Amino acid sequence: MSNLSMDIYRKLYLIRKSEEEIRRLYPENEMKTPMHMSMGEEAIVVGVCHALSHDDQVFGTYRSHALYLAKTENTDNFFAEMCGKVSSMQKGKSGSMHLCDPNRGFMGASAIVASHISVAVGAAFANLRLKNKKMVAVFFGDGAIEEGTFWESLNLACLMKIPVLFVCEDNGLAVHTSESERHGYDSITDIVGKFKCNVLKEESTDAETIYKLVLKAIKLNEENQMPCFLHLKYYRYLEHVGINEDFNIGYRSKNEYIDWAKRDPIKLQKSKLLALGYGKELEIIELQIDKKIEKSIFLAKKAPFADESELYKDIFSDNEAVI
Amino acid sequence: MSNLSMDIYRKLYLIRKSEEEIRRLYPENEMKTPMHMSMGEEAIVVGVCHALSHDDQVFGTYRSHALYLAKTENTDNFFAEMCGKVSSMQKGKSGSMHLCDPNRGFMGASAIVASHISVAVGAAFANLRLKNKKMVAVFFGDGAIEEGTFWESLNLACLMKIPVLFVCEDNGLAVHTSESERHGYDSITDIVGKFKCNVLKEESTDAETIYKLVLKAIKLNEENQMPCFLHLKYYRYLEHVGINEDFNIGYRSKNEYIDWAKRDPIKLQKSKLLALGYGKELEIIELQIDKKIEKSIFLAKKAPFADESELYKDIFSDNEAVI
Amino acid sequence: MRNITYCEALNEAMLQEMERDSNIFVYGIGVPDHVGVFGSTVGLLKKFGKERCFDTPISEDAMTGFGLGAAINKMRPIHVHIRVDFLLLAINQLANMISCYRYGTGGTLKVPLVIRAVVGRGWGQSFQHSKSMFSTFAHIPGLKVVLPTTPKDAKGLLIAAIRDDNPVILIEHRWLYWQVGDVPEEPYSIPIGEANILKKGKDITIVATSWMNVEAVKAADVLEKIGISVEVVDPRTIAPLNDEIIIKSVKKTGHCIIADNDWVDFGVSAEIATKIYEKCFGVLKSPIERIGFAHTPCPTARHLENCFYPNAVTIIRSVEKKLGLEPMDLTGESFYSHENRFKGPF
Amino acid sequence: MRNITYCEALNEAMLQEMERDSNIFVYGIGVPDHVGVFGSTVGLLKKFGKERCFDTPISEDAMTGFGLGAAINKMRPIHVHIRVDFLLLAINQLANMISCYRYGTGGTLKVPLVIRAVVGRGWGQSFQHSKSMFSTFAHIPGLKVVLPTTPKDAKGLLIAAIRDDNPVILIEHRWLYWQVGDVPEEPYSIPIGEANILKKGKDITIVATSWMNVEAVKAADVLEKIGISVEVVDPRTIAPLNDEIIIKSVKKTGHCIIADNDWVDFGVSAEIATKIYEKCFGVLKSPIERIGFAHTPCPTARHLENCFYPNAVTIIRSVEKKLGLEPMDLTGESFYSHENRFKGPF
Ligand SMILES: Cc1ncc(C[n+]2csc(CCOP(=O)(O)OP(=O)(O)O)c2C)c(N)n1
Ligand SMILES: Cc1ncc(C[n+]2csc(CCOP(=O)(O)OP(=O)(O)O)c2C)c(N)n1
Ligand SMILES: [Mg+2]
Ligand SMILES: [Mg+2]
Repeated sequence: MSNLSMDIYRKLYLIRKSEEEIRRLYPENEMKTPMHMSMGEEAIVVGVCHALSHDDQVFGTYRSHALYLAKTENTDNFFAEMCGKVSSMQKGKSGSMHLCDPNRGFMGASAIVASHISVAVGAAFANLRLKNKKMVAVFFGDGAIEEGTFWESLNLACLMKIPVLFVCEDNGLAVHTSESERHGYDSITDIVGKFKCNVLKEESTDAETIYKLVLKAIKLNEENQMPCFLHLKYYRYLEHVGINEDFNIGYRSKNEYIDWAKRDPIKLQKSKLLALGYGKELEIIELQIDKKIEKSIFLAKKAPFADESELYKDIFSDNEAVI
Repeated sequence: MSNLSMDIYRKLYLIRKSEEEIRRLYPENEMKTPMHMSMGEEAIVVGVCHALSHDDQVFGTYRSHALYLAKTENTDNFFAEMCGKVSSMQKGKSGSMHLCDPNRGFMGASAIVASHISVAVGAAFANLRLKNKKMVAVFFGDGAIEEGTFWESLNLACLMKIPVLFVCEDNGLAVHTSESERHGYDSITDIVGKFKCNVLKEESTDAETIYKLVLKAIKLNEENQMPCFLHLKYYRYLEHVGINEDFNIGYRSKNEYIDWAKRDPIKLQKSKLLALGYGKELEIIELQIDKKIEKSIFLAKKAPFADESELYKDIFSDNEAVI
Repeated sequence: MRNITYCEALNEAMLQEMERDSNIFVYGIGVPDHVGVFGSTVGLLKKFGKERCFDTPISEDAMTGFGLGAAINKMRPIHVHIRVDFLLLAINQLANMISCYRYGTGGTLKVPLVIRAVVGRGWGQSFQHSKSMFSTFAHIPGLKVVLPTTPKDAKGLLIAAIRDDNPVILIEHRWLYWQVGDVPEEPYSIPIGEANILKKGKDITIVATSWMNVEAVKAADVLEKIGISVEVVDPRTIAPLNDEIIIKSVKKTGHCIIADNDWVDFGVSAEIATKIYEKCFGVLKSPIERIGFAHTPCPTARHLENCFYPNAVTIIRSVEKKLGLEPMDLTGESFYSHENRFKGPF
Repeated sequence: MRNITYCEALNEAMLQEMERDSNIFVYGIGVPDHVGVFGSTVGLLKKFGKERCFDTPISEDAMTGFGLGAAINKMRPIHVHIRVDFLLLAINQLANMISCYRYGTGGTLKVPLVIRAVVGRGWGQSFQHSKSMFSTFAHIPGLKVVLPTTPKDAKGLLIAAIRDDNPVILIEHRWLYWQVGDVPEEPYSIPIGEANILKKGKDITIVATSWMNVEAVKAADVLEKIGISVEVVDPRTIAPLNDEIIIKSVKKTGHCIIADNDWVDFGVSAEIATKIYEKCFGVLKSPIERIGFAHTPCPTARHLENCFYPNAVTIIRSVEKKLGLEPMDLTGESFYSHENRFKGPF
């Protein structure tokens, strides 16, 4: 238990700290990529990813900083890509919105709302056929369920018994528009529950709670071969895109934030560990991570930009000449 | 009651007879348009349209012979368009798949599955804003609910409280594929019922039963301002496209047909009226309709084709010169 | 003389038209929020209420069909997309429904629908937020496609689009939003299907679309200093494409460069070039040069993005080559720099 | 020599490849039913079972994303659409996802995905079942677009597409399905990106796409009788477009007609024309003539449909005009008539 809790804390802290560094560095204008910050959602991605194995696969959205780090812990690539450097696997072509690291199971992220959901279903289908035991989890917001393709993908996975974890990260907002202005129903889980799909929901900001929920989801899937829809609430701390708070604008109230911040996922996990007497260990972990991130940022800043010819590369496989 | 029953019979007979004429004439190859026959679904369209007023509006699919005739009774235009003649309002440009007669509330038909559903929602929205009291009913098959746009449109209508009648004509088939191979759920009505939507369903082939159901739907809408989803079962008598039976192929059994044919909507209505002693009146009506259809076909055959310049007309309004 | 921005011009066009005709409404994702689609819809909610200015679920396909339905029932919808890329989810509605709805009803119904879609660069938008796609729209009979360049065009063409009884797609480059120009206060319309000469010249013709007109005019101004007289022609409408002014210009200059705000291959530049080649056959002194995006997905990193997008310098170098000039010294020239305009986040 | 139909050639290509590589699967609406997408997928279900040959819900968008997902996870999907028009529901997946997925992963993932889509006339298909749309696909970097004409091409190019590690869209005209030709029995591939001379000639070049090649060859045969020697060049692949053979031909003949199986404006004919004009500058003896669909939605009635679609006669008249010949007497010539092939219902 303490090992698990500690591992989870490590990831939570890694994510939060990385984003804090982004907030610090973004004004330098070296990261020329639109930042859709994860702050607030860390418990979800860490909880889910911790229940997955290294080879399991996830798909995310433009808001995938947390998911990327939870799955890969690859801060080197993360910061290199944010800075658009050649040292990143994508060499700056993708930026914050299209993170990926397939070798660690992060299969890609899309900035077209909901467009990656069917891709995840197809990926899970391939895993099923190839019998490689890889799970697939696809993350999307409460806005994505308004796109028809969500429903098509859900129907397909239920029909074909493809064991996808549909992870709906519900922050109640699409940009500045609240859920009640977008949804013609009271409860998405009630609806999805009528599909041949397992449905689980949670409002906790405790990553361990989410972690256990996902273990349950995986078990359910093994039992009845149905995909699982996980509906998880969280609060978006910052503006839709950008590194600032935006409570002054008036479309939401700061009090909501204050309520949620009381049970902030990182603080929550830390206080649990502190209560168990792990103060010293925490300090060490935090220090290690601070160093790791510092080094990643240092490397990212130091690295050169890709040669201009990179623009024309990696469009086609084995076929670079023909574009 | 007898007047109502008689009116309904008139429409049922008109539709069935018109399609029988198509079956007779199609082999002459003068109707160069793909026929998706309605036989079997007559109770639904007649029941619904009879509950609507002349100015109310309907939208249909490529399989809209019955709907068109139930709403408009306009056999002249119907046969003229089937034959591609200038005497049709569409002058042969549209054929069997894109019937329309906006002046009688038939607003168009689409051969891209589900693509007209959102259009109907928009049309109903306009009626709401213009406060013209026109109802809108949109007809689609059980295949259409697999398209994402169905879910988007449903959500929208529920969200905006747009009083559309969503009429799902469920024949259990999309071309040759049965529902169980396409749907990842047991009951579409259970799902839609979780939206802010009224849901009614019926398996009857009695047009009067459907008619009453629709009156109820309209009343419900007045009470709670929610759209209504009508789920209505029927059996497609003929092949997906074309004028023949196809029980020899093996994807469905003729026994199903035999069961349904026992309660064939036209026969059913007729026997009710006969039991009430309306034999004489029925004969007169049938004769009138036979004549009407005969005349329409005669006119259609006699009419010339549109001038070739018609190809370039009616693309833009007031702007024929610029294409 | 009243100078306002392109963005203000768009806003004013909608405001004045919505005042005139209560059947006009404007909708789309983010339309009524405080940002108002890069500012273009700001204030409309307050003025007209949420019955006529409203947000939507993220359902581009259905919301486009919705517009068609409202249009055939005598309303006049304006549907706004903050990026044209999202409109790709609604291509079926454009190509299979909207473009042929009137045709299929034998001219019985009209489709007075306006679709506004924003294109252009931002703060590293990458490959999913950087397409232009207007050549696809122009390819489909039954759609009108308009690309206003100046603030005056923005107002006049948007009003023309709103008054048109047919579907009109307006493509607006987000960098143009900050362009300032003289815009009459009263409502007016500029006919759809009329090109515009942005700068007169006699040595070479540059046909440019959307933002590339700004780059072309800048290039022309710079080249003027070394005595090269460039004519910049903005077709403004690409469907229907009226090529009269373009042809006249090329017949006069004998040289032509097309600078399109899109990929070159199978783009608008191909259609315009073909028309010019055909109608100026034997008159052209050199092959037409086409300038556009690199034929790659758009990358995020700024230095690669800079290689992806052409600009005034690309045009200047191309003119020099065409006219057999030595590359001029451009130090000291100040070109449009996005960086100077804003920094992130999007 | 073994003569089989284009349809059989497609079928054989899939069959042989699926035997070779168990990661290949084929899916789409109607794929496993007894009709088998105009016959092209018949027998695959029986041979490979429904794990590798399956039907889908009517969900083009999701089923396209599904193919992408399977492809990046090392399967090799073939997605079949009985009409290209339905693919319009999945343009977002093509343009925003499939075309740039590899690019966005820095070349880490491959997308070996084949999309087969049928175009062409039927029994009054009308405006929603008659588009071609391949110029849009060709416009988007990252997609390969192939249009096989002969049975031999059908097999060789489909096999090449299946073996390609990149997304390839195959456009098949349904009238070509009945074309008969010599097709080697063993599996073979024809390189994507190579044009093909269907008939050698010296007086004029006709560049044609898809079905229009059949019309062009027919026109050439007829014109031969009056001593006109027509060269028919089939690009076969339009993206990436390799124009070498085309240019060589036009340089030789000096005259060119492009007959595209699509609308003319903003279509493939514009790109090909532009390339020719540019590379044959000063060599062309006359402007290029473009032949394609009328710029209208496609009507249903046969006599109007006949005006909408060009054919061999259109080409013959165009050649005559270009070469300054009197219109020849065509009585007695028999041209392809769809009516003779089949009557309805679709
Ligand atoms: C298809 C599409 N439409 C519109 C947008 C613009 N957009 C970007 S993010 C967003 C809101 C999405 O909300 P949600 O799915 O809840 O995710 P969140 O931002 O809350 O994480 C919108 C509308 C887009 N990216 N893609
Ligand atoms: C978007 C789209 N995909 C595929 C098709 C081909 N298609 C035509 S009818 C049909 C089946 C539709 O089934 P359903 O909605 O149940 O209507 P029914 O034919 O049973 O009346 C299909 C798949 C189409 N027309 N449109
Ligand atoms: Mg959200
Ligand atoms: Mg059905």
